[in-house]
Amino acid sequence: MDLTFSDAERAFRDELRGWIAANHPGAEPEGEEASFAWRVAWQRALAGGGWAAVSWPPEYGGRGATLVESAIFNEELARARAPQPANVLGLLLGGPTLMVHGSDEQRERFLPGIVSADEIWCQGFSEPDAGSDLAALKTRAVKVDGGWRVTGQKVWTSFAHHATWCMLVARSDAEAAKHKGLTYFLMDMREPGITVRPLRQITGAAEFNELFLEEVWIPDENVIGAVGNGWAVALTTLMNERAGLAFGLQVALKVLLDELTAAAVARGLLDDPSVAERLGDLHMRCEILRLTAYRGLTAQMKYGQPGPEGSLTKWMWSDTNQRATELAVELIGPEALATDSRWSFELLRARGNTIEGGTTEILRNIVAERVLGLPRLGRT
Amino acid sequence: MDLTFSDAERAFRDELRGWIAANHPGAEPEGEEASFAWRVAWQRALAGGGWAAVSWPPEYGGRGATLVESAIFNEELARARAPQPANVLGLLLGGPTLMVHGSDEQRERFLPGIVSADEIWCQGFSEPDAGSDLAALKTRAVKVDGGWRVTGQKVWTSFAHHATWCMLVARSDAEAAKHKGLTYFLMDMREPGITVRPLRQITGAAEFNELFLEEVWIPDENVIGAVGNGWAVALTTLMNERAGLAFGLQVALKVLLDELTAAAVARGLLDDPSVAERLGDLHMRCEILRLTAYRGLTAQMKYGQPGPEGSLTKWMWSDTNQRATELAVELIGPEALATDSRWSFELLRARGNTIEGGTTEILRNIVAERVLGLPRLGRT
Amino acid sequence: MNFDLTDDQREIQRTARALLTARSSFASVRAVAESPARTYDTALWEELIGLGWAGIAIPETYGGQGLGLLELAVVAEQLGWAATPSRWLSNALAAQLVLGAGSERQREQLLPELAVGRETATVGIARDGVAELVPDADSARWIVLVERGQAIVHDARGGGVAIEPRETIDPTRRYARVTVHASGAGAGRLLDGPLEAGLDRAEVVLAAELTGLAQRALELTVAYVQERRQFGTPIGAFQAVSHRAAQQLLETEGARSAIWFAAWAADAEPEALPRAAAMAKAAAADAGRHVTAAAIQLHGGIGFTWEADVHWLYKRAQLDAALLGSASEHRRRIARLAAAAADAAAPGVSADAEAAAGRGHA
Amino acid sequence: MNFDLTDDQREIQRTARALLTARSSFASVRAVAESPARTYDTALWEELIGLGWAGIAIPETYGGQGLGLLELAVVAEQLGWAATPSRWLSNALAAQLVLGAGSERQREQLLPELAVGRETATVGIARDGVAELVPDADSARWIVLVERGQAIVHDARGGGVAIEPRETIDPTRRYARVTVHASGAGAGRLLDGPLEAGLDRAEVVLAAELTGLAQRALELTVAYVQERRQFGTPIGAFQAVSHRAAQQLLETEGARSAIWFAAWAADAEPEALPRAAAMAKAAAADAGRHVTAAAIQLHGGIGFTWEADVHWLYKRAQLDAALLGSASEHRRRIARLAAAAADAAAPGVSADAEAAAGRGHA
Repeated sequence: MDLTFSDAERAFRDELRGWIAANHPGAEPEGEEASFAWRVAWQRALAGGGWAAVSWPPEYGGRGATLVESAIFNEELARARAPQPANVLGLLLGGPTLMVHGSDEQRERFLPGIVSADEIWCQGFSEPDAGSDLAALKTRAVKVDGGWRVTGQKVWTSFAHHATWCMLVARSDAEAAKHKGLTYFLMDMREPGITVRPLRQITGAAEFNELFLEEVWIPDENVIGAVGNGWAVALTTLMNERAGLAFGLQVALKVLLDELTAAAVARGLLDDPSVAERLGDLHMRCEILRLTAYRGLTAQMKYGQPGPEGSLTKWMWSDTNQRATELAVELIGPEALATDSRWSFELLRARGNTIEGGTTEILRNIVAERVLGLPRLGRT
Repeated sequence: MDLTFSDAERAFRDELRGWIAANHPGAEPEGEEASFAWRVAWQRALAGGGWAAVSWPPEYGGRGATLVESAIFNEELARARAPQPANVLGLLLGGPTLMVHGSDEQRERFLPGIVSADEIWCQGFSEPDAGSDLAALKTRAVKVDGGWRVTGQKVWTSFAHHATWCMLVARSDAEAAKHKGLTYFLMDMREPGITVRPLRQITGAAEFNELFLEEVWIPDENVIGAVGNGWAVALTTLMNERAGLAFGLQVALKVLLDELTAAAVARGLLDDPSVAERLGDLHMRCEILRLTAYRGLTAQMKYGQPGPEGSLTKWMWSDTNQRATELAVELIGPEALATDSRWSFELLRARGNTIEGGTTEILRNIVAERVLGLPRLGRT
Repeated sequence: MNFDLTDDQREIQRTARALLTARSSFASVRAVAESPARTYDTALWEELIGLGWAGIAIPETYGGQGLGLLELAVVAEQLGWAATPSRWLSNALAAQLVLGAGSERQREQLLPELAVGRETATVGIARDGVAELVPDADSARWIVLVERGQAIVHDARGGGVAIEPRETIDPTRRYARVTVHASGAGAGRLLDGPLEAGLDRAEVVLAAELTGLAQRALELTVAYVQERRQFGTPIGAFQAVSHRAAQQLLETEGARSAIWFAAWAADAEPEALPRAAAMAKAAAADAGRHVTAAAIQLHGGIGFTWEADVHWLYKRAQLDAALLGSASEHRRRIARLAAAAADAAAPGVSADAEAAAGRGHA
Repeated sequence: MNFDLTDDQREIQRTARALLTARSSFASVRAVAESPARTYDTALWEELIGLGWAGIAIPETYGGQGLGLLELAVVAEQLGWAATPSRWLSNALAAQLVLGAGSERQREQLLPELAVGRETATVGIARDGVAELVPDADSARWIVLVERGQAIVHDARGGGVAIEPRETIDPTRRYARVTVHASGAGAGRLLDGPLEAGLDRAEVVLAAELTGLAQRALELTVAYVQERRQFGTPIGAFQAVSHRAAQQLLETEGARSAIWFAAWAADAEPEALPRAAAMAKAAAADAGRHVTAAAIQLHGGIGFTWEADVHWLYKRAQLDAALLGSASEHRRRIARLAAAAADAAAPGVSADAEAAAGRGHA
């Protein structure tokens, strides 16, 4: 066991730190459009410095970073309170999926635009009636000459109004059983028939969208993997979803806890054992999250793919983040609930943590079934 | 709404208090045999004072106490730290079941012995493979001339080694579906073929027994209700199981919390907000348990039978009692874990609270299905 | 012994539920919450006055209905159930505080106008002369500020206090910061009755609203999980869902037991009120927050959207829980009272011990 | 960066598991626990010595194996997994305390004998000269008592301390009360190195045993719920069961992350040890108690019987959690260290702040 970074890793971190310090995009501007433009500019700066696609192989414009270096990248971004690049879904999900399942032509056509942020990607998986149960999706792709016509509805689509490409899973064979008959497409968001409607959250912000598709054209060459093999391709995307971000989320949580601790000290509340115990508990959980994420990383280095243990860190993080914001509100008192307090936003936003990217209920299912090997009702 | 006792109820309580003060059985003697004898003597004293079967109608030797008076009876016993009478299962379960489903002859034959503690009753429902799932029981009753021969195994049988009668549910029709084909018997514990084996708990005490039955003879006249109607008769018994004792358990919990509070004060720990919050929380839960139990009683007075809400108070009580014993151990420190500390026994005993008389998991099922009306998997 | 509402109380409950179902649907809550001015429905306010509910628990001598705190709690729970934007609660908190903590003269001065809804009032907990997030302070004539064991009634028209509207996460109600001018501090009138009794009564009202929020969140959840299907079955059939819904019921019913008892005790057994009120507020603050949070979770992604209605309940529960002392503070108070009661029961210890174990936060 | 055991460490883990599976089955645990004298298996003790595990983390200069605290934690976890009745832990706690908190001379005096298991020792936290429930004190030559920031080594043969065996709920280990005679107080030797470092090392060992208890409880549960059928299906298929088992895994793995890091840091990054040790003990105390309690619950009625084996784990977890400071105390310490670290990071604040934020309990 060795928890220190190697010289190479330290050099990577130091170089990145220096680069971020010199190129930090500053504070997020007001307004959704301005904010997105700011993140695009940030990604272009990253790309200019060779930092946009750190984990991608050099031949696709990446830096070929190791898993540990990728973790460091996410940690450092969070530590510097710099945002994720604008095309985070293309970088984390789209690119890696293409590298596994795409054709040479597709890789050549799409990967450069992902890195440069010239083409923004979004993800069209969830549907109103297929949230946790992806295989129940109903969006239908009908075969026509030279391509497909897609009709249906998607939801929870981040960046849809900025995106040029959508990773879309649709039912291409209505007769096949639930998991079969799905195909994974790249849909051009500029095609007619697509309506994007922002979906406001309880925070008041609209991070996500609904997507209404009516006979949207997708040419045959934009099928990823084989027709009917969409479930397997989608799993590759989902597998990558939980892997990379844990390190950044952990650091963001640590930053939040340190602020909360400072607020408690400033109010003289650390002498209150009840406050101290709850704060200490959160620091402990946050550190265990970091350590467990690194254990997962080690396992991934040894055995290849990320394992279902990634569900553990997502579960730990969302639970701890909710507890932290709840403690903040109790500790700071009513004024934390004013909209001009950052804590009020954090409190509301954290409620989504146990829902987005796999509800805690689904994560527990995954841990029970795939890690512990317990049976599932109806399959025994 | 009126939460005061009526004059009659107050008079009942005062009379009872006076009677208990004059007749208190004193401290429990060492040893299981001595302890049981002490409880038999206590029941005889109660019976002598007309207090043994408070809720039974006078024609069966009871006092015809109202539901409120029965609650008061249980509260006062607990407050005086007097034990339940020896034949508590006969008084609470057996008698009421006979009153609903028994024949006149059966009532005449059995009820007096229950009140006098001349005949002790036990309950043979649970089996090793039918714990929460009573309908899965396998003990078989085979019809023979004039009666039945019963073979099988029962478990969690309190008082089996003292009992003369056992409320036994057995499968009398192997062909019938799960809930059908059960019959409710009164089995004479002095018959040959019965082996009683004490079942030690994690506390070291043996409150329960295993019961091994081999071709045990039961005459036809000891069938309660109709042959094949055992499920319905058993439900009557189970319904009574959760009803009466909540008030006594609540008071016992309150006594325990008061002792714990005194221990905290004696150690100067009440100024520790963390301790104060946890203690305050437990007092709150304990009081809510009391109030909710009285709400349930009011509902029962209005609508007749006890409702599934009884599951709520059992659930609240077991949860709060476990928390209380855990806080005690933390608050008092390692010495609470010595066997000569009462808290060490309470800690271990409390672990059984969420299992015995319906596990918390089953209680939640009951609340979800019967109170909230939620569907059950596989029945939708 | 009858631990249930009387027929008359049930009738109030039914009337309130019917009125609010018709006049305070989530659509109308949303209309207020999404409007920049957050203007309350004045016609509804008139209707509440018309039913006598502005003064429901104010004695007849002061022009009220002369019913008990329990009747008031029944109305408060229903207004919580509907998340109704209304100044009814602020007025009720102030009236109950004055009723409990005011002198006879002060009651005579303040209550009659409140009892018929002709005057407006509210209550805030201040620290160094500043009370954050006082409900409806921007429209209140009388603002009662509690600080260091004293309650002072400020006349908003008197110029002794500054009022700044504040935006909070709960847009179904208006809140403002109230600051006492250093020079104007003497302008307010000290309530010179027993402050504890007044605060206890106000806490019970707030606790009742919280219980209503929990109740509605439970109802929305139960309906949703029966309808929403995933993996080929209503999600309410999964224990991960149904057991959490059962927990919602447990907490909601527990809070209801606590508020009913506290409200009843306030009038019938005042000596039991301090403990009962602290328990009611702590239990209802927990239930209000936990049950509404669980409702969001059990609604899944939909529950996290602005379009769904559960968030109104969650947000108001957060504010209600933070007003008039947190659940933690109330728990500490319960422990002090329990210790004092045990002391008092012990021989040789003064019976004043319980009275001495007052609030730590006021 | 490699957050996993090395092949050598895995080999120790495998060897320990194999040895304890063969020699410390629950049947043999039960035999000790049910015997009045609770006599440990001396052959097993010899075997542990033969493997060099008495001195596994004692430097070679003092006659030990010279491996790290992580190797020791690996062995401790396995002995917890098996709930082995053995004085190995008591000796290890004492050795690590002396290693961290003793002067060079004291180490030279005490460690060589402990490293080869020729001498026996233990550790207790005292209050007013009395330490309750000190593990294996009745057979210890050296008893280290920690009180008010000082650790004093008492020679049990010296007559300065009285030792009374105590029965506890954990019959898999012997415990005794140790009382310092007023007159004999001066007879002990003060450890004059940094006490914190010693206590931190000992805490990690205890935390490792707790993690092993949790691991075994999880394994027993997973096996049981796959086999036990109710309502026509293995109960492990019900989310009420499977989700709690998932929670068991979460807590066990979390504790393991914490102890591995703390054990590694003890040798490789000692400046990280105080925080890491407090986290390890708090997390493992929680996991040990919660996971074993859940195991009893998920075993249903069987889990509440003496015949089942889960209770050995639950009981020892209770004792382990209470030794060397409770989880609450460790959480407070974590918060103080976090505040001090934030202070230290702020400009103009002395870097001594973290060092000043010591234990409150010692």
